[in-house]
Amino acid sequence: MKEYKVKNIFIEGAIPPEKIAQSIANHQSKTGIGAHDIFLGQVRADEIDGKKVTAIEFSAQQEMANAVCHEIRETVFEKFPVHCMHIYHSIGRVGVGELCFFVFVSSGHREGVFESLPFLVNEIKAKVPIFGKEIFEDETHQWKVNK
Amino acid sequence: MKEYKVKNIFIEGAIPPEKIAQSIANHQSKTGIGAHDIFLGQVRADEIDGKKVTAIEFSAQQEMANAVCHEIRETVFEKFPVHCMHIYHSIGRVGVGELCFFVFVSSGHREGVFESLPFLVNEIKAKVPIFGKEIFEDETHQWKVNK
Amino acid sequence: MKLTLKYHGRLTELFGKKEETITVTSNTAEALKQELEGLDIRFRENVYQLAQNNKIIKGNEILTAFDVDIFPPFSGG
Amino acid sequence: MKLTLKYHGRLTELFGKKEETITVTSNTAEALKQELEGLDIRFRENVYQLAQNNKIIKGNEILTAFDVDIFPPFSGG
Repeated sequence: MKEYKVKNIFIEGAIPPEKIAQSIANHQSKTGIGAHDIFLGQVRADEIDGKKVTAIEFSAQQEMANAVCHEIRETVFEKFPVHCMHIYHSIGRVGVGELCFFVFVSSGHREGVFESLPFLVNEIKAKVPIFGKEIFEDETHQWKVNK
Repeated sequence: MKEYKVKNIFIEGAIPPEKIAQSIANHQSKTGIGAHDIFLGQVRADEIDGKKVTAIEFSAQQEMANAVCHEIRETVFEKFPVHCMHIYHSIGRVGVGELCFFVFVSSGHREGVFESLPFLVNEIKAKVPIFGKEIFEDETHQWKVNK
Repeated sequence: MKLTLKYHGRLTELFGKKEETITVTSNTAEALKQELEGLDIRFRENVYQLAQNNKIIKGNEILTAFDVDIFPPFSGG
Repeated sequence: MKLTLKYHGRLTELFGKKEETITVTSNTAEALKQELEGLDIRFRENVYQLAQNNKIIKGNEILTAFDVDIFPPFSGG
């Protein structure tokens, strides 16, 4: 099902696992789908100069982020045999061990999802104006840098 | 967390989306994980000679299937930087639109999951003695053949 | 030697049974395949694999178990 | 031309504000970068990108908007 309206990818705070279950369940009526692939980003307790990350606080240029995701989505629909695609990202504070990023693709067969999902995730990381601030135990912080 | 005991991969009937949510939630205490990747197989309503598939009935040599999955799991832990790995497959009847296969890997970073998950799924499809019988609307059937 | 053949998937339909015990002279995987194919055309006309003790066996691997699984192509996932 | 610079992520800390309106003479993306780097050392010492109307702009793309986003490297996901 291609959808052409610009969607809001942002969710306030952590993404609850129940949202993922609900999203999966929503696909049961799409009986051409044989394979789903879900990528989840989880906040790591990285240790930097002896201090542990306890949360990441995300900010974004949300309007542009949604517009860029819309374009990336269209590119993926053109390049890969994907039936469905969903992108969600946290805004605000997400604690260690919680989920901040949820990308979901569905296709008739597994090749379609294995090719499209890494492309989609990498495109989002590279092109979407989202900024993470890593908060340490003592409430000091540093700005996250993607590898 | 590597685990060396042979686990039972089989679940009677369809895999409920809530099981996937629960499995995700169980990883919140593993704070070295930054990336999860989940593959799900869903039963398609394929049309064959004008008849629609309504369910797949899975049988298996379960003891061997579990042993082979154990070996595959060890190979993946050796080859890829994976923290956690979970494999579940339905046994018995699974209706169209329902989930029959659930493979879950977790790693520090996304490269670890994007490389390991397709390998893991392909190994399971190729080496695990599971057999699907496609049931049509009129209760006739044909034996499933993997592409 | 008495051997119990355990059929799986579509082979249970093809042979109309889940298992049968037969007497064979072979002592390797490949010899058993040849012997079975001499006994029954269905072995010649269908793709199958043998396993014992939860491991696929082929070529000159020695038969050591009393049960041998006969598998059609796998179709899980 | 009056232009409102909108800072994001760590640039809001570096500049101590979320936005500021300045008067510039540039009419392309690259010219604006040069102009900003002449005005303030922080533009010379930090990696940033410009965007207008929700699109990254660079080189001789013409400035048409009243607001320009100034982005540090993205770190979502």
